Amino acid sequence: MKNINRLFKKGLALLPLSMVLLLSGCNSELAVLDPKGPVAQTQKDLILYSVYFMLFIVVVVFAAFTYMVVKYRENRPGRKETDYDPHMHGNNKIEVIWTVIPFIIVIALSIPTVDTLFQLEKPPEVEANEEEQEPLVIHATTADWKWFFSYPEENIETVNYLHIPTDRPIEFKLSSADAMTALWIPRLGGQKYNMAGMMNTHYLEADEEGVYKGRNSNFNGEGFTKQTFEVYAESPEEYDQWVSETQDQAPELTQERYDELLAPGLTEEHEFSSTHLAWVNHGNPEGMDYAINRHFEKYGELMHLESHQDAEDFMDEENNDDHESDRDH
Amino acid sequence: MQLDEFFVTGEPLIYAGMVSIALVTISMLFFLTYYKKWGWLWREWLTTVDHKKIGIMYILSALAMLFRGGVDAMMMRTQLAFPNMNFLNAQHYDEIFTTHGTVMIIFMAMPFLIGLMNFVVPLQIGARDVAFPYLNALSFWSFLFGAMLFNISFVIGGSPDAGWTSYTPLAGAAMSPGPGQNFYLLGLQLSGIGTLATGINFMVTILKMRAPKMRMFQMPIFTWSTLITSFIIVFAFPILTVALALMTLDRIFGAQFFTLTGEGMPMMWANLFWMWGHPEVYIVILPAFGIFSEVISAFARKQLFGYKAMVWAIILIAGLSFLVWVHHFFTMGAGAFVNSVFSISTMLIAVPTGVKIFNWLGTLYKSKINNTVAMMWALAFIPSFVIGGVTGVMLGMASADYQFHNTYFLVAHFHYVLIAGTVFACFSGLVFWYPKMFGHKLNERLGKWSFWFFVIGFHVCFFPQYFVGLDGMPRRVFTIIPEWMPLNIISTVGAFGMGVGFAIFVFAILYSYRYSEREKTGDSWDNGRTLEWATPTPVPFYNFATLPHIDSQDAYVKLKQEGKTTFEEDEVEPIHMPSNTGQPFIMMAFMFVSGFGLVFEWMWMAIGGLLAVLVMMIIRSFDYDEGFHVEVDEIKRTERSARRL
Amino acid sequence: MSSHELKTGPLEYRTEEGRLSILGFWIFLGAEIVLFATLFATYAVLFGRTADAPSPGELFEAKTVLIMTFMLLTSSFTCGIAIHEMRRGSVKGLRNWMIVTLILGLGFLGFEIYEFVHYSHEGATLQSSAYWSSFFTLAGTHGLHVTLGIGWVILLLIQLTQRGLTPKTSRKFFVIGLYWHFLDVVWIFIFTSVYLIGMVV
Amino acid sequence: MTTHNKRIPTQHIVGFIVSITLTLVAAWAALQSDLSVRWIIIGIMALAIIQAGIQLFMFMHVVEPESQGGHVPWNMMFHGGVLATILVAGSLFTMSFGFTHDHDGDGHNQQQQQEEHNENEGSTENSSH
Repeated sequence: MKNINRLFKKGLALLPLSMVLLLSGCNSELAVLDPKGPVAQTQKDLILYSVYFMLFIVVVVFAAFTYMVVKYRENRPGRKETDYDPHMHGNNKIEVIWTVIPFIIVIALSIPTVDTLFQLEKPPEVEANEEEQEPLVIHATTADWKWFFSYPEENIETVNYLHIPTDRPIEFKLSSADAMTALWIPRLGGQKYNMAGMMNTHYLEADEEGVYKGRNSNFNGEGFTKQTFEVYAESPEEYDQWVSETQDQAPELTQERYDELLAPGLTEEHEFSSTHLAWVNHGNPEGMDYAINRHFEKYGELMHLESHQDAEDFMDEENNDDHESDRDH
Repeated sequence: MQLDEFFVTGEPLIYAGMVSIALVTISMLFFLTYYKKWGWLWREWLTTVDHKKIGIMYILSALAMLFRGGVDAMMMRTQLAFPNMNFLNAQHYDEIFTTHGTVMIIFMAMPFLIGLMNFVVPLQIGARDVAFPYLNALSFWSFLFGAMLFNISFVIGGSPDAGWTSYTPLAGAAMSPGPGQNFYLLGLQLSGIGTLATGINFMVTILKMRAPKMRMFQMPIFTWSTLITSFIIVFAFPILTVALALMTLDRIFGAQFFTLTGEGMPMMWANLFWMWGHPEVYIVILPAFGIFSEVISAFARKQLFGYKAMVWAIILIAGLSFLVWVHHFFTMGAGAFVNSVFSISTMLIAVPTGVKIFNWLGTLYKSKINNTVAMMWALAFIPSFVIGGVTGVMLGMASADYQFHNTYFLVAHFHYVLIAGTVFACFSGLVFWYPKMFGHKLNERLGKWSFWFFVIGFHVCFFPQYFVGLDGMPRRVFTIIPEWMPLNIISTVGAFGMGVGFAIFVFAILYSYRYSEREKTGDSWDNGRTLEWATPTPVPFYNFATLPHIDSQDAYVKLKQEGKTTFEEDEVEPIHMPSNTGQPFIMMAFMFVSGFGLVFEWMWMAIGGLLAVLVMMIIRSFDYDEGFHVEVDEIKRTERSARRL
Repeated sequence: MSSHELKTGPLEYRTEEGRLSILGFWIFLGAEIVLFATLFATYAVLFGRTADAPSPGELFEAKTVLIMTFMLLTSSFTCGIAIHEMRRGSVKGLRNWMIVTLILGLGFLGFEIYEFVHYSHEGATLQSSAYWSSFFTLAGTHGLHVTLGIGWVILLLIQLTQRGLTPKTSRKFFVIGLYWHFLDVVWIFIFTSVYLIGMVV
Repeated sequence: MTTHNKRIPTQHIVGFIVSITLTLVAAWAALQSDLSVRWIIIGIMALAIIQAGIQLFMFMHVVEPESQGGHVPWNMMFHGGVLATILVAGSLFTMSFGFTHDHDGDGHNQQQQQEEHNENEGSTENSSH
């Protein structure tokens, strides 16, 4: 038992080290630490900045802990009389030190946090060699369990996938037709909630071409796991081409068709040459009960969703995905 | 309502659950009848108002709930081990993570700690019972019936499936019809009442019933943490009561608080829930801190380092706990200014917490560490909790939280603080006070095996989850994609390791019941520092024959030096004790009936149950039972035999 | 649990049990403050979300509300007098003033029920909108407290006739006194922040 | 002890008269005066707090020697008040302040929102759609 004891303590001491290794080793693989746009880059920088402080704390505490546990075991061979002082009750100097240092660390973490918080409320700043562009406005609306992306200026709408030009800020207008959800594209930046009757603004930008995974990250019922979408970040030219193709070729979105799609359930990808914003905006208080009023009965129905259902095309999608993002590297 | 709508059908796992519940119930009934134990059960347990017995009942129920929550957890881990597993379907998975979270927080962590408080605190401050023994029994039964109401949803009516946070509008009547969510609302409501009563009870007990001359800053640290926790309970639980009531009104009576119609405001639920929910986190962590302080100082054979700083740190944490709730929904779009305010207040909590960590290390400095199982749990807590703590600070940085929120990074963080904090403390405290409760120690050898399985399993299970979270795996998904598989497999292995650890722990209880040596003295570990160790084992029902005069911290250390005991023969006087009563049990049973009626919206049953509760309250109001006096002779007899004089 | 009784001071504080119960009740009132504060917070956040239902300004009547307020304020006063009489050792004074309190409380309740019925005829019910849900819940919770208080006082009056003034009955009256004054405090805030502000904005 | 045995409960009578007066003043301020909405709200809330204080001290015996100078009761009432403030102000702050729903959402706008918000305290942003 004692051997294991010692081994375990060594293991504990190695933990911070393994954390460093894991972090650096996985840098290129972990989605959040593999940013493809300025927003995610800002967040990654902040995370790594905080990780250094945290590692410092962990190392200090683990070292002190290991020292105490090893040195002051009752049955350590070679223990001295002076190693025991049962009446020691405190030491003001050292207590002040270990109050002040964490306090300083908190200040050191607060400043960049607040700074980035205000940054993230605006379109990402333009780099020196680029010209400033108006953000592209996309309304991202969720309904159980799908995504509607409306491009009001281009007058097109897609379901469950998204095309964006690179190097241009995207201004997402987030709202939901029913349950609360969140738009999250880890490689492009953090998430924000979509809520019915409210419109959240969320800025993201891609500066590398590629296909990125996006999803709803806030639990909203049975189909939650499958409420994913793909983001195709492409050059402005390709994007413009896609827009005009969709405008020309996709069918128009009628209210009838929209209401049908709104019903709770899973659906494939679709595209339309008009948007639902023409008759309802779920982000307004007036549009808040639109879906509930139409599909009240259907929210209670179970889909009996199992993993193997559409497992095959799900897997295929994932594989393609990997493939494409590999190519981009 | 059809019978097949009433009982949950169509799930082999649930059928198995039903069969095992039926078998356990039948065998228990058989056992009680065969050994003629019904009278004993009623007299000794169901009607008791003794804080020690109530504490034990709390702990046993909490262990049962830990088992249930743990089984839920292992089922989830099995489902998540491989991509496209078909062990659980989406709906079933949703139900399981909902019940896992709710059971673990409300019906496991809190009752376990309240159980320890119940047993230990009156003994630590030299009191003969809590301030309101009747109310204490009421609290316990309200918790137990609340827990049962929540747990029967498993077989009757269907489990809630909107997550333990039950965000509206998902949890509202429109999107979660049926009784499932009602079980959540009423189960929590019922047990919440009991928790609030416990809070009041302990505040009065600690403020007014301390041994003669014991000053506030001489109280044992666990008592301090109980006092502060009670304070948080008193001020936080009414928020939950109201929030649950509002959602109940929404779901059952058609109100429009959190709905999508009638200009309701769904996120107000999140706001109210976390205004209670964040203090709740500290309700389950502060007593844990208290336990670790006691255990570390006892087995380091050394006075607690920086006692006053420890107390002030607890008070500061409690105060801050009411000012950080928004960090649970930074991503709600409340704007940069709101987020900045709550981001900073959140990170500030790290300062007093850090002070506590360093004080524990300070206690270990120049000590004599005795590696018993209780101490090992306490020692394992320090490094594990630090990992949970620093990642908590990372989550507190709002702009980074946009990437962490709702992912496994978050899941890993709160398991690191809640398991390394609360669960380790429960094990540590139970092992530590076990001889006082049951008159024999838990087997140390088995205890160590269980410790190593659980602690290693814990790290193996949750450490990888930080990374899979950074890789974009959100919480609450019921199936994984291939990229997340390697880390998830590791995690699942760890979860089963913890399961094995828990199984060994339970086996150790059974084994020790049979084989452990019976305690002969009251001071089982030989280095007790606080008053509970001054009582003989088993503790007489009146706790202290004579109340010791306390004029220092670590009262028992001084008592031992002076050669005094809590039985000074010539100072014995008759002791006034409350009498047993079945009222709390019956009252809460009616409350259960009423709640059950409301779950299924059978108003006759709900109202009938409530009327019966009112009648019970009237009976109580007219009840002028004054308790009884224990005579001097009887005290002397009891003490002599307990102390083997 | 000690049975030592003090020989001086108000009757309700003489036994340890009395002292503990009164303290416990104060702590309970602390919890009640938070309970009502949560309802107030909900009300404040949902203010103005009346949907298709009438707005509060259209429905609130200054006269009814002022009458209710004066009834409750007076009942709080008479309840205070009752406790004062109790401390003077007068069973009769306690009983009579308590009965006056009871009648005023019932009057208040009557007006509140009238008010609620009136509003629901005008199309403002618990179900009609978020604002009205929060209004009825806030005012209704207070009304429910008053109702319970009235039932409680009746029980205590019966016990007073049965047992006279003992440390136990006087403790119970003292506690209900605290409860009653507390309900008055809550009403002052409902009066101000719900009715007055509702009529102003 | 003498205070408990007086024939005339002066304290109660004074408290009663003051609370009736305060109520009338509040009603007058809200219904009859020409003050701006903002000042009415501030004024009558202040009056309500004073009245609550009167109930506590004149009627509820919050600081009598028998409850040890009201240490615990006073503490509970004080912290209850603090919590009530956190609950109400905090909920309004987080639920209706700074949301970017019908604005562009840059920091500047939020400042404006804050000022608007302060101006019509009782009514939340969301009511003005």
